[in-house]
Amino acid sequence: MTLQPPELIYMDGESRCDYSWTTGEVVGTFLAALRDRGKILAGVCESCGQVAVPPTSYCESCGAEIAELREVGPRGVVMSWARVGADLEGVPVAAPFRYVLVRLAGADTELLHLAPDDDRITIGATVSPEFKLQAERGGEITDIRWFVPDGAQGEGS
Amino acid sequence: MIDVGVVGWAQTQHGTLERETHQSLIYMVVNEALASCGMSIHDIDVVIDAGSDFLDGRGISTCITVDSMGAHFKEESKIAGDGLLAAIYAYMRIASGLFGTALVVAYGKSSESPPRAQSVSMTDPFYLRPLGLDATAAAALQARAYGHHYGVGNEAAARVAVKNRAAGALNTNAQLRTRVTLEQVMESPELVSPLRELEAAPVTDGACALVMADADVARSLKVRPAWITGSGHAMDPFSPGAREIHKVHSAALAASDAYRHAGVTDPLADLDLLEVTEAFAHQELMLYEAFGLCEEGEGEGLLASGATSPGGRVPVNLSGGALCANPVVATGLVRLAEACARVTDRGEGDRIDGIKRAMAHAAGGLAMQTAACMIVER
Amino acid sequence: MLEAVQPPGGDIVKRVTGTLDIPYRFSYGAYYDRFFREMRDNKRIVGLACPKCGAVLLPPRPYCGFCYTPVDEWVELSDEGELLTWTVVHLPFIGQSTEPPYIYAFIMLDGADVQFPHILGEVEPGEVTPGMRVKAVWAEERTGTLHDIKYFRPV
Amino acid sequence: MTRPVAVIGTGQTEYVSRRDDKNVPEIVREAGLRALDDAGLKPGDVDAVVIGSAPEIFEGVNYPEDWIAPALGLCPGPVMRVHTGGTVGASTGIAGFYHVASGMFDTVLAVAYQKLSDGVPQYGLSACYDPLWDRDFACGAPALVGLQSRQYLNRHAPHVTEEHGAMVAVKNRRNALANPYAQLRREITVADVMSSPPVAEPLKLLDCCPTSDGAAAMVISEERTARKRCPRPAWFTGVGTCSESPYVPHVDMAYPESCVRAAQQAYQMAWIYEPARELDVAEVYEAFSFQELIWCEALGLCGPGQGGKLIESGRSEMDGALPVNASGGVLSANPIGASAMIRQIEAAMQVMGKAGDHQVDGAHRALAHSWGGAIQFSTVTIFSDEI
Repeated sequence: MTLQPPELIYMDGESRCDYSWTTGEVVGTFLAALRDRGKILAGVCESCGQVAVPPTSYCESCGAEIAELREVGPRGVVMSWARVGADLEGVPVAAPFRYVLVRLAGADTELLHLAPDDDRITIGATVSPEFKLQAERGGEITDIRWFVPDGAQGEGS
Repeated sequence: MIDVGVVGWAQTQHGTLERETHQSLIYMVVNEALASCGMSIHDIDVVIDAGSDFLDGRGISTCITVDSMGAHFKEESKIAGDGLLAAIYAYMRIASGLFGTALVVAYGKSSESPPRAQSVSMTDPFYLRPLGLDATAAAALQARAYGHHYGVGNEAAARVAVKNRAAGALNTNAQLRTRVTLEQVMESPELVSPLRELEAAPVTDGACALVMADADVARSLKVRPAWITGSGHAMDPFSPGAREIHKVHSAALAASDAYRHAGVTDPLADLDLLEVTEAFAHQELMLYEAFGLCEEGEGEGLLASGATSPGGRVPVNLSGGALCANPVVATGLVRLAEACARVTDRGEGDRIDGIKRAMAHAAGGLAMQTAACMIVER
Repeated sequence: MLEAVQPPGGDIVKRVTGTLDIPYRFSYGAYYDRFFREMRDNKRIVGLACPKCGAVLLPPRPYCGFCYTPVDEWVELSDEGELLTWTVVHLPFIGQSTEPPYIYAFIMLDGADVQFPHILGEVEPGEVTPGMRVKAVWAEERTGTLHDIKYFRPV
Repeated sequence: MTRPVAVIGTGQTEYVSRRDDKNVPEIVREAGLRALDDAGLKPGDVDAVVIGSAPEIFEGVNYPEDWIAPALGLCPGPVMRVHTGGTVGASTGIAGFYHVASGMFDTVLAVAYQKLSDGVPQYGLSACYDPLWDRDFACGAPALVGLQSRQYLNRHAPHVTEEHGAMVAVKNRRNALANPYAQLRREITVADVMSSPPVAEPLKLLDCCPTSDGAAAMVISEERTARKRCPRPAWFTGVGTCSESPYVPHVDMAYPESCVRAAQQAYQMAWIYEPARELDVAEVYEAFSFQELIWCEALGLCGPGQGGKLIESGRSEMDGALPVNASGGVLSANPIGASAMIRQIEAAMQVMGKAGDHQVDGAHRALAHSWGGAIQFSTVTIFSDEI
């Protein structure tokens, strides 16, 4: 007896797992403020004073605790952007769109988020968050739909 | 510290290796590395390996690969990260005086799963994952911030790709072995702007293995060792927005530790070769600056001067770098193997005189959050 | 520490949920290819004989895990063997191909030196004894996986 | 011989089935800061961080160290992650030892963690099996250890019985009553164990460890810092690890050779000739009850096949000659990636005299053991109160 074709090249497999990640007080408060009040909170380091958004309960720069959560923005300045031309799985908006790093007013770090593919999104441009409608919010970073250039609010871009 | 030499090394042919399993790749490369220094697996005291569970599609990937590394009934430990970190750990093991020899193994088969899914899995669950951020987009944000901050145009990165692809064309292990022109790079399809297809590393399967030995063993062999004189590794904050993303602090810190150990004070003068992990072309320019080869923002000028080209003061990526083969997990260890081959004149390619001291670099994380460096000398 | 900013009324978000889903295509490689094609096409289990230590090895690898010698001498094994150890699995889990309870077993096939993992059928848990002889029951439809054997039954 | 290295501070979180007030980086930070505080240090005082966790699929974050390590306050700084499966916590401590023993770093923070409640633990464990080989039939850890336990019982019947496993569970759960960090702190009886529902026979529910959230940390330093910072450091005097392949002839799960060899190596380094007599306390990685007996045999704490007699004799009880798992062991808490470091920490705490209500009097020399993978990775660490 001999071996028949077809040869065995690949076995298909999958790694698929559901998660329920504990957020902790700081992340949980930040997400709740997005959901309930449409506000963006930053963490203030008790030691070096860095105002970080999005906040973690520890200062990523010096390792100290976060002393308070403080509202920042909502407006901010684009510090970098990248344009995505084709739809990507797991991204909540359709292509084309942009990723942006936004330095919100009063913050020392940048929030990474989404923006429309609008040529007004350039480094140094002022942008504002466009929140989802209250009923659509789930306490997630995507409760901010994206950041839009100043003057573009309500254009439905 | 005890003197430690890299005495043997090997890498596989890199590419899409659909008929190779993790085990067959590892077995092949370990045997070649042992043969390159005339040693047998029985001469090895400890095995330090690097692998990625997510890349392998299995938890605790070493469960079914320890035998392929010859680690049955041996001391063995695994680093979850680039193989260059495994090399640093192996260096520690020998430097402790408790081991005479070590085998370092790193492998990855990126072709078995979607690379984008792999990189999205590196994001945190709260802030980045819901936005679908991947490694390419993170690098694109970094490239734009870097270009803007220092007024560096897109062409500079493209010129890195041209240089490295030309070098890779001479590297028989490389995956991409064709030269590209500046026009081809600039006109290649946009991935995530400003990055273009020819500015990004390919999807690569491959493996690399190294043999290290203490001075007594190293001197007893019939081959010239590459002596390890310095190492360093470092991690930056995770949040891309909490770093100065136009700089690479992690690489600067890792290199400064390695320089201090090796007595390097003026890297441009003291180093003869750099092998760096540039998964995206612009990152090589950023690394010139982080490594102190030039001032901040001067990477473009350094490249244009030819200093980092073959024949320049400090050639960077004579192998073609990650842009010509990027076997994730093994990429940084491949840089070390390339550096060792050059400082000892034991490589296969054209001999280049005067390379006595070289540094290898590995990058990890989104937008080069982590770095590892090792300096080897003749 | 954070009272000042607790959102009025709303509770904090305690958890974020998500799914991580990565598809894979695992390379069989030349050795698993040969092994599983023998199962699929010929209902035959093959192992590899180490030229140095003489062990007959499973699963198929290009080397002997014990003495690190290259191996490429294929030998036919019996589809019958001896039960080494077993466990009755009652725990359900994701990706399970058989509904619990079932008997998971290590079997030493005649001619092999390394255990073969599979499940037992046509036997009740209480009837299983150490060293029991078992034989493969082959599946009608075979595709080149361990499921080409349905289960092992007592001889 | 290498330069002396010691544990000078330890920190643990409480182990619970679901830690719902902190995320993964935060529990790691909690343990790390406790260890630093125990050593009288601040985050910036250490030179490097070593971090350990088992399969990334447990928390669903790839390269989790990139996300987590910044919470330890040494950023930017040197961070390395070790991943060796069940042994990883101990491998992390051992990597910390080599960071210092090499002379490359003087003071290192080693941290290991797992937050199993974020994901699906048995899925993560089943994903360890070879997809081309045995993944479809395997069932997490219980099936594999079910095979091991059956093999052990068959080998030594009638001298080792299912009741002996139950006695281990009873002992360790009783010991856990005195450990404030343990997750399961309720006494059980042999009858409770024997009548608990089957999981992977012969394993019954109460023969099995729980799944836990938690983190553990140790500060490891060279001699000068140790003497300055710590009145009674726990010196690493023996370190041994050994890996083996499950796919070679003569694999013996009932007497795993990787464990025998790791122990021999550690004993040799620590100048221990008669472990059963020379050791004062042992922490072994018994994720399932029968394993404590199997490991005690392989570690030479009793003779082969003598596991049943050992647990019957009371020798391994708190008031016995060689208490085993005074902390309550893995049966009382199992944050997988941390569990092997918890064994090291508990052993170190015994020789430091800091084990509180479960302190073993006169503990000068302690052993910590762990296993991982498909019962194929073993580590043994010996701590002593003098070099």
